[in-house]
Amino acid sequence: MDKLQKFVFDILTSKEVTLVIGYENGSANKPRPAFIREPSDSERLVFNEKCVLNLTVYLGTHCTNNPGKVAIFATLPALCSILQLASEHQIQTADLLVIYCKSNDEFEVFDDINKIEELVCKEEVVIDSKNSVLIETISKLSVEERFEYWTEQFSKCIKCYACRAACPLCYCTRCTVEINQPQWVHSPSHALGNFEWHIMRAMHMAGRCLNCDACANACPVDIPLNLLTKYMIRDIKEKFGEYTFSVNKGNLLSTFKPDDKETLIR
Amino acid sequence: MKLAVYPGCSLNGSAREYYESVSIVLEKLNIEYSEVPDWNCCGATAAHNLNKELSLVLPSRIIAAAENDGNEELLVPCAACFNRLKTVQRNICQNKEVKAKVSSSLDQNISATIQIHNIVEFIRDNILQKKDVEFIKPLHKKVACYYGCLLVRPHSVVEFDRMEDPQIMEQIMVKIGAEPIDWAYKTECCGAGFTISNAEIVAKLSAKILEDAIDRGAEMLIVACPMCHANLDMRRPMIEKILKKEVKIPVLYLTQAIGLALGIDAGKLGLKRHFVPVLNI
Amino acid sequence: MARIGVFICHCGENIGATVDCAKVAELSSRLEGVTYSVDYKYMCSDPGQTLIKKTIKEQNLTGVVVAACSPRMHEPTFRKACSEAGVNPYMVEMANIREHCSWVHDKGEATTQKAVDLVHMMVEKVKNNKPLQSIKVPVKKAALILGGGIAGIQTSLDIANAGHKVILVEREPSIGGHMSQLSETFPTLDCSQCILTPRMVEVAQNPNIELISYAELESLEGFIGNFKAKIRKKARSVDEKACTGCGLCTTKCPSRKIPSEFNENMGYRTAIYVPFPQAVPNKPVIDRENCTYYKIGKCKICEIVCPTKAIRFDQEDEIIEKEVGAIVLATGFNVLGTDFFPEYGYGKYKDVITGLQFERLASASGPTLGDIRRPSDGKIPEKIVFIACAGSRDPAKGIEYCSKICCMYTAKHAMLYKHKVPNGDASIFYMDIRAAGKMYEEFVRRAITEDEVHYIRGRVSRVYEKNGKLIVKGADTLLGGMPVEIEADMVVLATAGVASQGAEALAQKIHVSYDTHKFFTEAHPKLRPVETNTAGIFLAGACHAPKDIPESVSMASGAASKVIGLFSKSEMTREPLIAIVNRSAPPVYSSCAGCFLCISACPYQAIEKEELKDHRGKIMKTVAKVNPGLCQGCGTCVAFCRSNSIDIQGYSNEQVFAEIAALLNNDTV
Amino acid sequence: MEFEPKIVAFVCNWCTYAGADLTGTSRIKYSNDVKIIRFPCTGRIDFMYLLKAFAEGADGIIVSGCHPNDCHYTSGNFHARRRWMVFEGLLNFIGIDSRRIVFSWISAAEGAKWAELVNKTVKSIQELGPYTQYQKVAGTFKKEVTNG
Repeated sequence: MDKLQKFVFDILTSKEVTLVIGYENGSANKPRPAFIREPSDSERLVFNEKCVLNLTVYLGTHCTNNPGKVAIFATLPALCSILQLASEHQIQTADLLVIYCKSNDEFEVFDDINKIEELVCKEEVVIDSKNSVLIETISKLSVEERFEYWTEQFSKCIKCYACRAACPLCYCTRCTVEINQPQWVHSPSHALGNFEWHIMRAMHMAGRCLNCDACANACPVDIPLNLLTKYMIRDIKEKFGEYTFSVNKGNLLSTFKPDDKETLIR
Repeated sequence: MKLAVYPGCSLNGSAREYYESVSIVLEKLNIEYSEVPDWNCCGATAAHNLNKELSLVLPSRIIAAAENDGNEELLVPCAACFNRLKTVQRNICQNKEVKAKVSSSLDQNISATIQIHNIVEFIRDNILQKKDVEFIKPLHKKVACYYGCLLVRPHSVVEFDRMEDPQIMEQIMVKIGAEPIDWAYKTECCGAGFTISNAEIVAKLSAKILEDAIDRGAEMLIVACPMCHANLDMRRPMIEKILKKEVKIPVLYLTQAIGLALGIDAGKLGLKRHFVPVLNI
Repeated sequence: MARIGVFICHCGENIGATVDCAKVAELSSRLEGVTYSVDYKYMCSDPGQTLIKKTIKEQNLTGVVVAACSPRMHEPTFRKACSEAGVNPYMVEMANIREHCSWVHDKGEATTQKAVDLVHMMVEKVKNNKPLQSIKVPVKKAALILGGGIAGIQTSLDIANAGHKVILVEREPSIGGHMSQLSETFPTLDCSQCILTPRMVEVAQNPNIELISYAELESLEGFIGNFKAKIRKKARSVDEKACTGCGLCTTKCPSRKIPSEFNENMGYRTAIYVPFPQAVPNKPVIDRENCTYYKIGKCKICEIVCPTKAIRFDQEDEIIEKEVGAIVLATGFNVLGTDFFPEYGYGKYKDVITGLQFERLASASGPTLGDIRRPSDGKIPEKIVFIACAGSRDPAKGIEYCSKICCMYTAKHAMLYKHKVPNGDASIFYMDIRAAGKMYEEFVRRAITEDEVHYIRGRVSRVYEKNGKLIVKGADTLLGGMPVEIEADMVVLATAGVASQGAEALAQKIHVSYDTHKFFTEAHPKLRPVETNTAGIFLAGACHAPKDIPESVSMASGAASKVIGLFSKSEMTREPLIAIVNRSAPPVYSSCAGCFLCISACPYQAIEKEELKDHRGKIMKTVAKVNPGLCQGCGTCVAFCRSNSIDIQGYSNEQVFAEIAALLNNDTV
Repeated sequence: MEFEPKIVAFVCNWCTYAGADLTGTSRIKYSNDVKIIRFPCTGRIDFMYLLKAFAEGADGIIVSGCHPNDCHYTSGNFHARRRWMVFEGLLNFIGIDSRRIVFSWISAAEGAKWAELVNKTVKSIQELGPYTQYQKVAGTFKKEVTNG
């Protein structure tokens, strides 16, 4: 039993929590989410660099339905996710125990959301070099070429909405794409509808995207749609100075400063 | 933090004793520093009235020199130099055109991000607040702390505590065992640049300063500006004429007073160079 | 199936000359859903309107499009006309073919076509319009006034005399505010107390006014017409009903050396005290910080001497709940501390005082019974210097704005001094003399000419003490900046007027906006000066900006009339063009996911949380709800809501989509 | 013949709509290629509307409302401003030519500015030509051709 498993074993035995959302090895040792309720099952839990899936996507449903406290394995993006979800009133942080994992025997435990915020504040949201390069190359294209590039990418889209399902912040009861009066997004997976869907998705992530790549990882046809939100993270940093997560600072688009930049306005 | 000191012209001439006391106090408190290599005049009081560009370029060359030498902090004991350097630094940082202009004249890109300190705040922040220094010979004297103008004005540039009623020197004096008096002339002008061109005015203004200090029972004046020192120390004969009485109150540089409290020998502090003898210390 | 009538107006030549109205009518008639279309010379004229009404009846139209001038001009006219003919007014839209078409384009095909497009757009919109009923909000006819200074007093009396209930809450033990501290008032030099105290008594005696003194607002809920206020009545330690106000306790109280706030700390008061003789209510308060009993547990002399046994040492704060329909903020102002002016030596030198302190010196009821005496030694000053703008108009160290009242009260002070010390010498350092007001300039002139007050235009650089005198060093800029030195016996600083302390906290508590100086902001700087952005909350007096007495009083009456207007009906009607959060059948209840970010986006605090319960009352979902009483219909929340759960009536998403499509697909016509 | 772009203007009721009214009352002429849709406030304007307009065949879009601090609803335009700043960045990155969207503050008193803005926009859109790229995607392109 490694430290992490031991810890989970203890909190389950002591009934401090009744459910632990973590990772376990799935087929071909690919980590998959594990929902542990029995102390004896805690051996199944693993944590390694392959564990990138943002588990907070399960918080909404499982927290509300689970009697008692829930513990969850969290990576840095997951921590941001917890802050954002809390600020959007989607989770009850009171009955949540967050296990910030660095390795299977190095981890930090939080039961105070403010402590999480303190930690996250210190960590700047950074775009990994691989994607920054991609963003750069795309930005260098002419506007028409850029459009061509995305037309091609989006043409792959089959509107399966896996990106939506994988994103912890896509929790709407009824997604706008399901509204047909009026038809916000053309439903068939044709070029226009795909453009509308991906632009809308990105805009809804403005100032909220956790930079966790869950969406891109989930995409069965490998559309680099995380580039859109990553680009926005960069853009927002430039235009509004900072990109942070907070329980009560309000959302980028629901707040304003009288002296915000307005470079584009004549 | 690598520290450089910019003496400027006065501290190598009329105010040698100031530089001597600054150096020895820094050494005594083992604060390492180096002189800004190949430094030049800051343009002082004249340049910015005569040639705007020159008044920008001269100080920026000093700043650049200090930065090129890998310094992160720059101590400027002379209040006039401090004022100029700070002004120019602000200009460069706030105005792209100025920055470009200066950079081209220096033909190098100047960042001007170095921290520029005046002596007073430097001593408070980097000495009294950081180390606990032992003052073996407390200066049991009633002192009048005189700031003059260049140290405290304009507030937007020098950001020196309360421009009308600064308190830092007083705090320092208390630390070294002296008793600062409350008086009215601590930021009045001494006549400064007129010292050569219109000694009359200088004498008149300086006289008022000294008179008030004496009336309020000060035993010595503490200054942090070579110009003030010159005027208050050197112009005594004229001052005494104006006040129609002997004026024997000595004028010490801040660092000299500190030096004395640290038990440094008066000679090493250049106290023997003053016009008005600093007696019985 | 929509039956829409289109009415094209020639507006005489205004439209007719450039747009082929007949053709527009003809083409419009082909639009789907249009059952009738006609052009006419003047639609807004009486026959024009009759034509519309007649057609509505004949064709039994469900919607109407009037293509004419700007809706900002005649929308109300036509909506009214149509509703008289039985079409819901919100089924009527106007196509602006005058301001946006005929007046800005040349005669020709294209211009006519544009007119058709605009009509088309509106036809499509009307198809998506829904009949709306104007919103009725019940109004509780009682007003809460916060602050019992002259502004609060005036507002209360006006509202009460109009026959409505008023609850007047005052933070201090007595109403009266700053005005009660003043000696004489400019420009008439009549005694402040003499004109104020009768009004204070009126407040006490008016049956419609409930005065709650020594109290503060604890919390506020609700919205215009329907506020719920919790008021904390601080423990007075005295039973107000039992107390007759005989004042015996105050004469017997042993701790007598407590600086009196009313006298700006220039006199003393006892621990059990009435702030000033004419106080309303005239019931004492025990200041528990300074009362011997509360400090060491012994004394109780007041209890012993009290003839009616009214002392209540164990009294506790009391929370009073009130339901009101409107609120008037009259929390007034404070004078700025002078600590950022160390060079003037306030606090260092006893004889450097503020204008308000001078008022107390000059007041017959003040610590010196009206003699101007130096606080330090009680001597009558032979030379006095007034420094105007001590903090005002000084972005570097004080505040940017002009405190407005100082020029006048400084002139008054100098005058009062000269009247009381005829051979004394008064000088005023000033920047400008701002004496704009009825009889104000004349007043200042009188000070200069008749009372020989020296006005010196220039700033004071320093005040310091030297052998018992205050040396005032300044410059006379009218003499080319000549340095001036005055050896004064007393210096009076015209300190700036600033927001009363606690203003910011109060503003946040009741959600009214405030400026960088913590003064409450009006709804519109010109056209809605006594309203705040929160419907039902109004402003009176210096809590809005520094003001003199007449201004405060007129603003107070203004606010009062707004409240009375609101109370004139038991219901108020509002345009139904407001945002609505959708509701649907279980298990969804509403598509709102309850992120509540819209709450921070709403400028009017109109969005609240609503718990949706099942029939057993179990909370199924917490979602956003727009309060129709507060929503002003800007639609910011609508555009912000990610799940499009909020829509706005009259500018709904469906309407906008229809407009866009219609405007761009003109191949149909 | 010269290409006549289709330009939709999304404007707020209190400032720009009134401003455009003033253009009319002062009889200042401008191109009739621009048609106005009226909103209560710029804060109301959903970014999806812009996409819809392009999809429906618009070649250019104007979005305009009250100057900062003049908003009838005190802060709607501030919210809008942030929205547009972010949206513009995204559109650029996706390759939707942000030169085709013109943002502006026009007060009820700036009738002349409105005419000027319209004419400027029409000119620049004419230079850019019809927005076929997006219209192709939207499938609205052919229709445009037929009705010329």
